[in-house]
Amino acid sequence: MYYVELLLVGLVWGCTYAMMALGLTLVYGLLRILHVAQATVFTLGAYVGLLVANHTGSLAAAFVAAGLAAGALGPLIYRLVYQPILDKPPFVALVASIGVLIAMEDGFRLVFGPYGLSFAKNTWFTTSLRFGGLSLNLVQIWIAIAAVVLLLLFALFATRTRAGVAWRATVSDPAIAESFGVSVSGVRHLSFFIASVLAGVAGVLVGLLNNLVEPGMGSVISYKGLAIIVLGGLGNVPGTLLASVLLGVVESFGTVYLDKVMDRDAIAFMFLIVVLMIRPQGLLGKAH
Amino acid sequence: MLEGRDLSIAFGGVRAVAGVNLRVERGELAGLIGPNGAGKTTLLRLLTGVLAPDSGSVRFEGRDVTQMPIHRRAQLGFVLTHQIVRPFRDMTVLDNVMVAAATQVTLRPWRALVSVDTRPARLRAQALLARLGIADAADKPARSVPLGYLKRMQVARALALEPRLLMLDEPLAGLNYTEAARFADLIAQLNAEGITIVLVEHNLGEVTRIARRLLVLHNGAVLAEGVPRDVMARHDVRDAYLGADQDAVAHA
Amino acid sequence: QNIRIGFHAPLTGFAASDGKTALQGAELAVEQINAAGGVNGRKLELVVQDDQGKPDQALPLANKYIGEGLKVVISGSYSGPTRAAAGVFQNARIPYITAYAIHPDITRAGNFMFRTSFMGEVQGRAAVKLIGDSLKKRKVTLLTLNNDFGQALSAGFKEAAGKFGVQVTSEYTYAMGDRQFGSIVASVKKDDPEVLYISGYFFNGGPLVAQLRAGGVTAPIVGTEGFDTHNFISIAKDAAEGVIITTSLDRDTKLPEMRQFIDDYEKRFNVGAEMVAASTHTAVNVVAAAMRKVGADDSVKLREAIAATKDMAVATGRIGFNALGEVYKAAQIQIIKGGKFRYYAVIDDPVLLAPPTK
Amino acid sequence: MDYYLSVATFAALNVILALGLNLISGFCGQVSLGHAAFYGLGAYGAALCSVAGLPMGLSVAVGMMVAGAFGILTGFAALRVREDFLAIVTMGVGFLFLGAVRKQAWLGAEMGIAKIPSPLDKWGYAMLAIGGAVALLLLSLHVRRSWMGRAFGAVAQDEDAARSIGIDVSGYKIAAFFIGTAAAGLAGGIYAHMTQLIVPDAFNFVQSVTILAMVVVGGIGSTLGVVAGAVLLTLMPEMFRFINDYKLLVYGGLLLAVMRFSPEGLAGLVHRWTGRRLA
Amino acid sequence: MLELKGFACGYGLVQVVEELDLTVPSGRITALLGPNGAGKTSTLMAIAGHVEVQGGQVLFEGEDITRLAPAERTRRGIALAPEGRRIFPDLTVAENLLVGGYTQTAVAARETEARVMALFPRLQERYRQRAGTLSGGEQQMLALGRALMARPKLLLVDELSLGLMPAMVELCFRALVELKVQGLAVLLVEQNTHRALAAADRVAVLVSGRKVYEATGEQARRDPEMVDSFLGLKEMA
Ligand SMILES: Nc1ncnc2c1ncn2[C@@H]1O[C@H](COP(=O)(O)OP(=O)(O)OP(=O)(O)O)[C@@H](O)[C@H]1O
Ligand SMILES: Nc1ncnc2c1ncn2[C@@H]1O[C@H](COP(=O)(O)OP(=O)(O)OP(=O)(O)O)[C@@H](O)[C@H]1O
Ligand SMILES: [Mg+2]
Ligand SMILES: [Mg+2]
Repeated sequence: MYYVELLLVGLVWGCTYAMMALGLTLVYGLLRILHVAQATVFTLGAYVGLLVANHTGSLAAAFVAAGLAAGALGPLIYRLVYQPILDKPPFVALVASIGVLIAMEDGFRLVFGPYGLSFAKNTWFTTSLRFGGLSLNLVQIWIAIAAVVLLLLFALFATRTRAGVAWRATVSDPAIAESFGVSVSGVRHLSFFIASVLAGVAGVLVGLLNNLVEPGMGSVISYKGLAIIVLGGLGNVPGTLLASVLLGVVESFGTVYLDKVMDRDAIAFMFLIVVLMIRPQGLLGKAH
Repeated sequence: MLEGRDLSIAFGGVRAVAGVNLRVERGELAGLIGPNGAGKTTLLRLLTGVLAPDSGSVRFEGRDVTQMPIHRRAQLGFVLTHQIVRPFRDMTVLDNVMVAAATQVTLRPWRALVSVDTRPARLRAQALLARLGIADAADKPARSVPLGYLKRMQVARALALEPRLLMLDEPLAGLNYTEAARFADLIAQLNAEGITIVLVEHNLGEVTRIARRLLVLHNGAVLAEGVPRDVMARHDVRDAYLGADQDAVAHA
Repeated sequence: QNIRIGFHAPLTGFAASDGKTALQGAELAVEQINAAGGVNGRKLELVVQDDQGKPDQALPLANKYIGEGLKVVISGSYSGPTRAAAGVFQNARIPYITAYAIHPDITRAGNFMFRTSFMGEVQGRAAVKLIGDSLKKRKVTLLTLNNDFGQALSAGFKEAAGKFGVQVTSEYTYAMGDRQFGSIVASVKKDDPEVLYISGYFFNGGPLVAQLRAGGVTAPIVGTEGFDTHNFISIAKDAAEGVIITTSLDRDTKLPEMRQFIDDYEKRFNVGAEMVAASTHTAVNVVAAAMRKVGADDSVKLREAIAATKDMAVATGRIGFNALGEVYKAAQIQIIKGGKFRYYAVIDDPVLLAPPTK
Repeated sequence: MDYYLSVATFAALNVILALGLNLISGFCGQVSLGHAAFYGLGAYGAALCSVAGLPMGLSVAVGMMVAGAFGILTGFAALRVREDFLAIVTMGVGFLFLGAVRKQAWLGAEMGIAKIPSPLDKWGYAMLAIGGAVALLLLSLHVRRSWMGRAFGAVAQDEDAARSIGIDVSGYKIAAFFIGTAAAGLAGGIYAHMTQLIVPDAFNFVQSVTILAMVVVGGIGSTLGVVAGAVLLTLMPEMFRFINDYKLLVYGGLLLAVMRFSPEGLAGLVHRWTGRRLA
Repeated sequence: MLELKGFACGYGLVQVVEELDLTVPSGRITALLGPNGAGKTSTLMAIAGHVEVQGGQVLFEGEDITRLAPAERTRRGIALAPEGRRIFPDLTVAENLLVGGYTQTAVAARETEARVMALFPRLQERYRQRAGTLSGGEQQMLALGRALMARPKLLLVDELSLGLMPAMVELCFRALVELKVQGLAVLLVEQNTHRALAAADRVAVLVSGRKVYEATGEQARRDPEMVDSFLGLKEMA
């Protein structure tokens, strides 16, 4: 039973990773940018969700507002930060992205204070469902559902729709795709929008799960997100999903069994390194 | 000089090279031809070590080099040019060739660290550029030089390694026919100077003109082998390679 | 001319929340002292620097204070920066008072070092007595925050456990940045202890307590001064009810100095008083009292006066320093009831709570 | 005076760190997001030896070797993975180092190692650090001129092509990692003795990023640019002390602005204004 | 159909083609020849909107399209089979064609696809295969097919025969001729001078970014040596 519970904990946590990592994969696939600043989008979503929830008392409103705010911030970052430096070597965008992260985290602290805020009422968190000896609260269940549904929708979008095929064409050769009438700028904005909405929604969910929204809440999950997209095989969507869930489970068991040896982040990254040494192209990546 | 025994490799389901045996004798100029997708590039990559074969072995001058890393083979004088030109884009054309001309110095990182003298390498590189007729582009960054120049620069880079066996993958592609003829002459001349050469080409006119021996690859296996005239006369070769339009091609 | 007192705290970075609270406590003390006429007719002035909670930031900053000719410095920061700065101030023979950093090495850097809060180990011992004597529980699981604060508390706890018949049946650790404790909750459920002892701060302790309760763990929870902030309650909400902590601040106190601090702080900043603020408030008052005796211009005399502090009534109770510069005071035990910290007990055991003297 | 000395010492240490990283990332093209781990390895290696009674010189040398040895291991990783994969693997090396040290009692865990013997005074450390920085500066300038630098350039631009012209790509990558990380180890050894106290958190991801930022702001690949970047980014937070509350905001904003408006860093600016390329 | 007037293009400070006047009529194959680095690819890419036009005008069906976005040019009827093919390797053949017909309605796209399949039956056989695993010749067919999917009035083809075996070269040239007969304007860049001359209705020669020769296909075919001399090869050889 204990193991089942650890497994379950890992799966749920993996789903949170997945929502963050999918967005990072989208952005990476399209622009080859390690979008660390996604963390600020996540945090903004959490703050907006919390403020709206505490103000209106409605979680639905909170999610919508968070999605919109995050969905506005992501494309904005693309426009102001990445677009002008797309033709530069990749670390330029990476450092710029880290700059955004540092500045915005401090911005959040200045605006919302250093203490972090919590939800006035968090019924989802306090409502637990019990199955046998296992218990999950509503937030965890929603996280799992949201992750699975959103990822399925995305998979359908990418393979079954015209826009999805256009998106993948843009990933592989933007100039030529553009030449055939695909609006590359549109695809990029859309990708940032989707990625950011996912991050924003994930932000609110994690905020609910911790009942705490703080300025730096996005950074670690965003670093792990980068590890996940690499682990999955950069730009590979099913790989990202698999890697997220695996990492969640590895962390869940690792924090118990490797407690004396290394901490949670180290466990995650050790797993990453070991896998990459065996499969340098990532779990589902293609060798080149 | 070079011998591939029973070389095979598959990508997923595709058996790109299937049980190829081949020998290249010292001093010869062998042409390797075959339809698109026959496995020529892959075979070259197996021979030079860019890819590791699923099975089979490669011997160079009697030594088994199947497991030897590429740079070691290059240092032995066993050199490949890429089908797609790969210059060091941010270096000048001269620097591109100089790096190759200095392999004796750069062999060991620690030795490279204490060597600053660039004169010998520069002189050799300049001579090679002149020989290939691209000395005028010596100081231009490789990124801004047209393809024809890059192709020649690539050969200059290969020559700088003082190769004894040179493998050229479609060196004539993208050159117009007079240029191609000149280039083919150069290749023949290098061969006459003692460099063993394996040439992959679709430009049949030029290959049959300069090569002493032809190997035809088809579906990953050797279909025919011999003197160009005999090989090109075979029906199976013409069917595989020239398709239905034999006449049209005969004129090309 | 004003008397300048150095004060550094993590105003940005991961520890900014405690840094801000610490600064407010010190500012309140300075305002109160100045309103009452200052010290020997001169006003106090804080020279504030941000150390970001990082040791390497503390070094240049300490040297800067020395360069500016300050005669006394207060640390409103964690152990890392405080330890790094301690050696520098000792060498420069400048009294250095740490308000709430718990690492033992700080006072051991020399005779110019003082601490106005409990060392980690001492507080850990107080928790053992609370569990063994008051709660009468035996089997305890430790949930230790993996930083110097958590490790020091757990070390003190384990060291004293035997004396009170308390048995540590299991221990799990977590990192500063962790907010998700699913595997710890599962493990605690499996171990089924009689009581939990949790070190940590409100930002990880709050989610941890909430998740434990949501996961169905009902054992009593004992926490530390790291939980001593209203933020802890607003995060953990109902799950916070019944949590008992060891701290330096008693909300139901009869001691006028402590009472007044609690009321004034709330009035001034519109939030409930906290232990961190009480500690910096205390440090400023200790310095001011010493200056009243020997003036503010001679750091060696100042050190002597501070070292001589005895049974002084301040925001954190009645305090005095031992030969090492460690504080002696009673441990306040608070319980959360109806969303507020309330009096639960006081542990005033000079032997158990005696700080080391070397 | 003391204040300026300690700032100068930190600036020199940062120059050593940044030039080491520049060797790996700028010269040899292997992006590393975990440089602080090697700084930490040097510091811990030196601290352990020093506490065990070895003289400082020897301790620092051991620290360098420890860092260099792990650098070689990371170099082997760089043979398996490239580019963005490598960036994330090195980031992982940083987290792994930190997460492992945090839990090792014999390394002081979270408490770190204290009471490290400190045989020099402030001037001594300043001179030592500046001496190290100058040495590394000269080494960098030399490497650039030497055939090693040219081979690095070839590896950085296209490793497959480099291999096919006989360059031992693996050897050069490992050499770059070794020199760069040993330099970080040197900085770590000096740091440990100077502060007499090291804790794991001083070598975290943010520190790695800060070092990378120095390299990039200075102009990746340009030795003089990187020196300027390291000095600038050390002094800046000090100069911004007066705006305490907005320091990180300004710092992040500056990184962003440099990348946005002069992606080639300071060296790029110099090039644009004077038409001359910095060494 | 297409008209270049005083056209110049280049990359930032470097101008690689200048003062080029050229007309590409429909129902004809116009061959643009020249030695390596003459600026042929640059010209084609500039017409398609990927390289900066630095002077003069590009007129298409009488309208100035000099500043239009690439996608808009495609919508107006210009399609490109670029140098190096640049098919989308991770997409299947079907998906590559889908992107080719992105500006068309679904019905029109299906119709065009049928015609492309009739032209290149090989693509039908490889319909669900990842394009990156096609052989060189198949990729070239796909590149042409993808361009045709846009139902262009003007087709820009760069280096049709590069890397193709002779049988394949023949097949691709046949296809071009068939298309022109259907009324398409074709602008062809080709290194294989003989092959290009054989198929071209008009010939222009570019050397170092300047037009040095222009003639009808007839004239040029009558005197290939002449063309060679303009290509700057005669005296070198
Ligand atoms: N990495 C790979 N993954 C999958 N298939 C591959 C890979 N490399 C080559 N192939 C396949 O192997 C076959 C042989 O390819 P190769 O490049 O050797 O042909 P070639 O004879 O050089 O053709 P061309 O004349 O067109 O250059 C082709 O069908 C190709 O699609
Ligand atoms: N991206 C670029 N940046 C700068 N210069 C370029 C760029 N691309 C091409 N050039 C330069 O423009 C000139 C014309 O190149 P272009 O590719 O148009 O020639 P081409 O006639 O197609 O030659 P080839 O027959 O080799 O394909 C060349 O001198 C080339 O160096
Ligand atoms: Mg090939
Ligand atoms: Mg071209």
